[in-house]
Amino acid sequence: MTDPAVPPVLRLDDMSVSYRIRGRAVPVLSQVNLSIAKGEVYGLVGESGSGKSTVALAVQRVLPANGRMSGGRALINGRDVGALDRAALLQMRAREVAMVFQDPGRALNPSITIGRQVAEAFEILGASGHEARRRAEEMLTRVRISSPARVMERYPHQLSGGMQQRVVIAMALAKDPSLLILDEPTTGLDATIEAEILDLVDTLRREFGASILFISHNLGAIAGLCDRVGVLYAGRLVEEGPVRDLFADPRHPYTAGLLRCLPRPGLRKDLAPLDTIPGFPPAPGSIPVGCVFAPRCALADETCRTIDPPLVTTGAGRVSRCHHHDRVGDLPHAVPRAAAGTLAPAGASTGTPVLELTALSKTYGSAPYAVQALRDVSLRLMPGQTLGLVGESGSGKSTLAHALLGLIAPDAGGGMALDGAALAPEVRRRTAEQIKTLQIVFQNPDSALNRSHSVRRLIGRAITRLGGLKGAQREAQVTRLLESVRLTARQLSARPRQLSGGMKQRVAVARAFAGNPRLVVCDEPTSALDVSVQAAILNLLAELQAERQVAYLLISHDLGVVRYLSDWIAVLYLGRLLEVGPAARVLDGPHHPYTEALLSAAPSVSGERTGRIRLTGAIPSGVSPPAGCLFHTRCPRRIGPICDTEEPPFTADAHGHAIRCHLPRAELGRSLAPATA
Amino acid sequence: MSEALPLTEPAPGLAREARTRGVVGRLLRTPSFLIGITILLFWAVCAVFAPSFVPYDPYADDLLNTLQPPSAEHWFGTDQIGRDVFSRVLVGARAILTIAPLATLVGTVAGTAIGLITGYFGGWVDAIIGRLLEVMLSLPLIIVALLVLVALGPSTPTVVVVVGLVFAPLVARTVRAAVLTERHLDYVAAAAVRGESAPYIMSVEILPNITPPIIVEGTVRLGYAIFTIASLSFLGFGVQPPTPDWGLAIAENYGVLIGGFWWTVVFDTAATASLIVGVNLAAESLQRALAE
Amino acid sequence: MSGALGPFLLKRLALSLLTLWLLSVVVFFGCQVLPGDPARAILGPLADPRAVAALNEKLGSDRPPVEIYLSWMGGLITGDMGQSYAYRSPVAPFIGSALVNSLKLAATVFAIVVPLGIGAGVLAALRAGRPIDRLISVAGLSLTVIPEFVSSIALILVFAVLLRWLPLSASWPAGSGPLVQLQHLILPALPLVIVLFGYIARMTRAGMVEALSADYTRTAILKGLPWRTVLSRHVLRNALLPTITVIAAQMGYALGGLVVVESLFRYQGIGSLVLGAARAKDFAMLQAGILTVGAFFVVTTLLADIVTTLLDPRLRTGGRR
Amino acid sequence: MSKLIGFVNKWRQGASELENGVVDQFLLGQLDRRAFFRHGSRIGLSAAVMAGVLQGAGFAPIGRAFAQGKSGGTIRVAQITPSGAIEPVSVADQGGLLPLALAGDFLALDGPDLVLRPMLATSWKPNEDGSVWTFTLRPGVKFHDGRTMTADDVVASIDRLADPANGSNALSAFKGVLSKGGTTKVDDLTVKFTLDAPNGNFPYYVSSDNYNAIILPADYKGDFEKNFNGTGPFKIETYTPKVGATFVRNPDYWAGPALADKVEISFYAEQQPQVLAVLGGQIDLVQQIVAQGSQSLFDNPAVKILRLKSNAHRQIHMKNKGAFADKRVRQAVALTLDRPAIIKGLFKGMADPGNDSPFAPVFPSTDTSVPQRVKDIAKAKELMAAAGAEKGFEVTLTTMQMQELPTIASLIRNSAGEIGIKVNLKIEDVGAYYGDAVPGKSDWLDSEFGITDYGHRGTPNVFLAAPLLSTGTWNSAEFKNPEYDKLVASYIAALDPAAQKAQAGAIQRLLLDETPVIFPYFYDYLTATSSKLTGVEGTAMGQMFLHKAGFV
Repeated sequence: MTDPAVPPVLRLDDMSVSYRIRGRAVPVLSQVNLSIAKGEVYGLVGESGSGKSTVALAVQRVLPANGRMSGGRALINGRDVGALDRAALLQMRAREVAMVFQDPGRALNPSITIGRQVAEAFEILGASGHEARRRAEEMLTRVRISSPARVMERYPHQLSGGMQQRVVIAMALAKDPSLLILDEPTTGLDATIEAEILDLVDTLRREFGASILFISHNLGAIAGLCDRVGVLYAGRLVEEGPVRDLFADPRHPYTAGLLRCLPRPGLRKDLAPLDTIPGFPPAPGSIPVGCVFAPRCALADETCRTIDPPLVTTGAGRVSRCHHHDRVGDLPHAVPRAAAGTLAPAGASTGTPVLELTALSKTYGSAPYAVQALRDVSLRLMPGQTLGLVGESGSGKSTLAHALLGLIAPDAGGGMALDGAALAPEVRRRTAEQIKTLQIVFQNPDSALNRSHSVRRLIGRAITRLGGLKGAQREAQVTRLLESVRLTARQLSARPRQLSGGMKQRVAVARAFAGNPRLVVCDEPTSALDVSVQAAILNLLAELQAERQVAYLLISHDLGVVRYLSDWIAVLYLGRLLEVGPAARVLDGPHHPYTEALLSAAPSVSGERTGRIRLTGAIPSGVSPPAGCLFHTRCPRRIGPICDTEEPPFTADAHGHAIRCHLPRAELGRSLAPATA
Repeated sequence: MSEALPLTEPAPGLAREARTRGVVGRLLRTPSFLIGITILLFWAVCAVFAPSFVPYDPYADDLLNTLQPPSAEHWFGTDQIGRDVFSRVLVGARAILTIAPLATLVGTVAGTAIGLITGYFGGWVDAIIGRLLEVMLSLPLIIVALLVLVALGPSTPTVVVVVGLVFAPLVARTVRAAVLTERHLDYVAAAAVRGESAPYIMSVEILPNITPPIIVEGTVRLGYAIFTIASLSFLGFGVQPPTPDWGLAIAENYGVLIGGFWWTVVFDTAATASLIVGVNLAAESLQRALAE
Repeated sequence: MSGALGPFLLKRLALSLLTLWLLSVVVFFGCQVLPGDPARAILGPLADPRAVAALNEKLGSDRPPVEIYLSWMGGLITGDMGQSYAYRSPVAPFIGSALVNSLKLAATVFAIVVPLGIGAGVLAALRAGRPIDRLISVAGLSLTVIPEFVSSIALILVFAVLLRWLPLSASWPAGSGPLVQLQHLILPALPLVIVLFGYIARMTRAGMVEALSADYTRTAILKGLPWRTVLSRHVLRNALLPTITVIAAQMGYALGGLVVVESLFRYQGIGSLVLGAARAKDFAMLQAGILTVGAFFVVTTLLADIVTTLLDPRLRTGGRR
Repeated sequence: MSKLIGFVNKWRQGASELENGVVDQFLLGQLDRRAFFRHGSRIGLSAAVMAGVLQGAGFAPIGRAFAQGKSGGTIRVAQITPSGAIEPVSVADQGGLLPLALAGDFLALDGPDLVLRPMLATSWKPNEDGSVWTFTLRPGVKFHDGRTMTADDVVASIDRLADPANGSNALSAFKGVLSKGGTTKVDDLTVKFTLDAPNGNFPYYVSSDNYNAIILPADYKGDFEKNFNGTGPFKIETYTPKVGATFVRNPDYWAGPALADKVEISFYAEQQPQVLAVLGGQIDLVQQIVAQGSQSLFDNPAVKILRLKSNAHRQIHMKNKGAFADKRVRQAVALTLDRPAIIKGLFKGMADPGNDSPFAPVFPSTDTSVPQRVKDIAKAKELMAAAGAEKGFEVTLTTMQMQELPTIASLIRNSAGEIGIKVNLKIEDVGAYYGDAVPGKSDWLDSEFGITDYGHRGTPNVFLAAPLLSTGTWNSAEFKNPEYDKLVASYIAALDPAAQKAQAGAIQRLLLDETPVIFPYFYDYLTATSSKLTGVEGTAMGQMFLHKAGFV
């Protein structure tokens, strides 16, 4: 694949980078070696803090003021980046390397029109003003922007996130770069948009023939797009190889652990707990000797703790930085498989539902700018069961949760009932019992935990309020709760910022369970967490449910998470339920075209691009929702004018599986791989 | 950049004291803070103890030795009724360092309360109070203070309250902005879901998290309080004679300055400037240290 | 775009008027607290009570407050600011000339301080952490907090008394040309320049530092743009937005808050007019003066909002998406 | 006279004790002659005789010259901003007086020596008991608008002040003296005043002493600021309220055109910028300076100080009840003050010590044989002990933010402290101090210990009556002494100077004993001019007559 005569587009030679933090040089990258050949797509994967973005910055000499390349070299097309003079550096940036950042909204200048910003990239290359605009328009067309002339007149904030990212990509491709660096280009975008962008990148790489350095924490995205992959852990490249081989047969315990953590199809809470990686990633520079992964590694022995493992070739084009790379297949499971049997089956499916919503609606603002965030939503949830609520941003998931919790008042006419008793719209007017019964785990523990309060106080206050306990009883209960979320008394006096992300979320879970709730709303409980931590939290939620027969309303955009935890699944689109039913039936199909699209958008580590159907276009505005079927503007299976004019009926089959679509069930899509093993 | 962020956060497991020590330690390593706090401490010591160690009674007149230039006997010379300028400058710290911090306290407490209420409740509460605050802010502070003092007559408690209250809207604005940020964080929602009352959420949940901006605002306000009160004294609406006070002394003596009696004004001017600069150096360093 | 700007402006305008009205109410009834009455203030403490009563009646200042307020507001709506008790003539010319004077002074101040402050702020941000940055920051910080009377005295001594370069008084002889007027304005303007310099420089620096570290600036750099272009096209425009607001707010202060400087330089600006009116219990003058100061502040804030809106398309084109 | 108005720098240069003594001697000698002239002018010696006598003595009636100034030039005047409209009927503050004296004239001028000189009236005489006064007017006097002044104008001008409906500031001066309708025309050049009661000093009431009494046209509408239409030596050119005014020479002035082409008045909010302006050469004349704060002018050869003896003073009242009920306590407080030191320290010697009565040395009737009270702490302590107050007490001294008053308050705080009295100060805005000027609504009248400002007057009558009579309207000390009331009545009634002096002595001794009010000093009226300006004549009231002022 590589011609030795042609230098690699990017080569890192023992590159080390350190940041100076409070007078101390903290190494963030240590002796990273990699090379990307012409036309190759190289994935760099790692969890937060692994140093993967620093690679991108160092390569282009745009490290923050306190960062510097402390060793090694970075070569682009054979030239040492560090040795370039000012003019050559400008030339390199203008012609050879392009970069797409994580947050396109911030990468674009808010006060300059899109056209101007894209044209600028051409002007640098010597195009005249008119010519630059013409080529900018052309380039926007190439990144599949349908009316480029109009978009060019607009300002960044007037575009959706997906559009913004297309514009950034267009600017990057303007120079026809030999190296394109994509740093988490789809993080923060909805799954369907993410799939679109990844497809676009895949297409463009063929059209432009650029080499790509693709940086991501998303194993699925890497698997779908890259030729080769490097795994970064604590500033070190721990494993590298062709993407399929590496994911299929990891040769480093970290890679292996990471892959096992993913809630894949076929795993369910009632079958087996997810695997996890114990411990936390080390602080940069905190492990001076031995293997950086040793403290978390089940295979680690004395050698690992004392001798830094070298990069060992483990196969064709594969290297691993592990003393025991040949034993990775024997890596024990962090959570014993035996524990699977202890998981109780799903809760009761008859009796009084713990939650019943009837015709719940919520309208923000007033005409003509009214946005209907929820339309006539009716749902029920049985005790001890999980209802997964799926939808893209703007679908009304959070509005539903907030209405349920009494944080916003729904429109008159709808009803909420908890254990059969009506639930007042405002928290103040709910009974103490109802407040106790209904609690929440928020998405982001940094936001959900008061950073001024200690763990003792955070949980203790909840116990006092919800459990009514004081003094020693309270203390005892705090300790019990901490144990049940696998934390220890050592953390009692800690403030949230002294805890890792996973620990914080455990504290949040403990707080929600302080009053023995019967229903916990889990609002994207793991989306702020790294994969290895996510697994542990999902396990914890599953265990607590089994133990306490608590019901969950699980809100998530991640179908993997929903699949793992849910007994029922509801799909929301523009505030409207499009589908609701038992989890397996919704996932396996027949399902709504939208559900189908969501499922095919989710990338999988097996590397198959399950792209059977793709959505195009942005989610319509809630101010002026489409007539007829809300989904018709993006529906790949639209059958005719009926979709534009008439809202489909919402009828359930015998299993309670309802689909809001004009298509007959037989013609609706089905999953290729059944969700249940 | 997402990579750089965690690095500025202390690694998990670091004790809280370490961080507190971090702020104090950083401050103690900041030259501008050290200079500022030294000046401030110097004047604070003067304010408390100067009456017991100054060479002359700062009030004692000596009509036969007026406007004497600095000498071994009178280090800073004497003023128009023969009082010792050195003693009056040192003791002069007392008035300003009593009134200004009190006024700042009044303003900060009132402003914090208003900011918490408007920021937390929002809606019409915010609209009405916000409008009233804007009315106050649409006039220069010194004008508002002067009008009230013309109406009520100058006295120390009045000056404290008036300066405090004209500062309150500014503090309220800062606090409100901070509260608005906090209000959208989920811990507030979590407290509401727990059925906590609004006063509890404001004072126990939100307040501790907005103390850094309040502290910074308070120190900045202290600088402006000194500025404002010195100006009021200069205009005759602040500290009243015969109390030794810098602004008052400058007002009383600037007319004789041209006659060459520079010592009647220069030391008071320098004292005023040094105190304000000291407070601001300390405030700015604190702001940086807290932001780090 | 203008479609979005119109209602926004109208709403702002309505709010501003509401603010002004509230201000008039507060000021008017606040005035009632002032000790003494107008005739007593005019005739002095030793005047015969009969004379005081007669004059009060003549002035109409013995009517009930609400009645006076209503007739004053009625006049104001028809463009009549009322009669000064002390000067027994319409208030408007006094306000007019004081406002013009204040505007001249403020214009001089801002003509000096805006380029100076922004320049220094930009320089400091570009050299962040270097000695020149520290110098500008510390100088700005220290100068900002020096009360005007302190710096005024120093400036008077040096420039008007010792060197005699500049005239001592801010008031120029009647009929002076603009150059002579400017000459008289420089000295009183300087203390304000000193106060405002640090403020504007620090604000500019903060805006610059933020814009310099923004992702879009990195995008521009990585496009391969020359540094100069990155600065002028991408950084400055976004960096100066907060500075504009600060400058507008300070203009209100420069107009009405200069009691000290006006009294030192015997400048007939609006600040000394207000203070004088308060002391003389000249209610109509006081109310008109305060309302003028308030109105000016409201107008500058409004202008700043408009400018910011024009420069920041996020505001101009309404909400997201 | 020439010693009364002098170069202060000259005076200071040669200020040996001996020379000062000579000055004083000369002044004492002058007093007797002045008393004669004063009496003469009051009872209506013809102006010609008066002028002749004066000229014979080396004085010009209006304006005198050290060196005669040249004709032409602009005199730039600085003064405190008038607090309101410059309107002769209602004007009450010094700020309005200078422009009025330029544009208008009085029937008579009360000069620095308190001797009346003719102005628009050429002579005046009383009936036998002094209850009707007849004034003869100067013929051919023209208003600025060209009309000739007649008796109608004079009658209207004076009657306007006496009519309560006009809210005139002169109303209190005319109270019990002249009522509405009391002024009548005899013929075009003769006016008759029929008084409420006999008054030997009446001409002072229509002289420059009563600064509201400038003669205006009969059809005056209260709009003086429009055209400043008077008979004075200068005509208005421009007037901008709160900023200043310019006047040009009146070519038709009855005493001949003034020397200066123009007078340019600038208004200042306070003294210090005026001091700076005169030092900076931007101003030729400052209407008034106070010694404290003007030190920088005294040694400056470019500036000369005109010094007028005056009876302007401060009264420190002690309410005759509570802590100060015992007169020994009041005497003790008065004994703590070191008056010569105050005069030296605060006034650079430019003041006379007060002897705790309103009889200033400048009044001819003052009995100078009454011994001067001097500082005596030992005696003061004895008195305190005798009054049973040896332990002292605490009291609040109230005064206002005005010139040296706060400083005096500080000094009293210190000196009273020497005999164990703890004095707290309360210093207010002027308006707040006077309040509504009626008991119960005025800190001035209600405070038990206070300092009040009293301006210069032609006669001591007001000082004797309002603050000290049992029925006095400004009696802050609440001093009620029937014997005193009787003495004052006979003093005012006395037409004979010898009798006046005898009564004065009795009053002085009584007040010295009772000490309801401390009169610490009578300070000189100081005007600063450029050393190039000459011929400026002022009154201790603040009027400046610039008819003969010019540059050398």
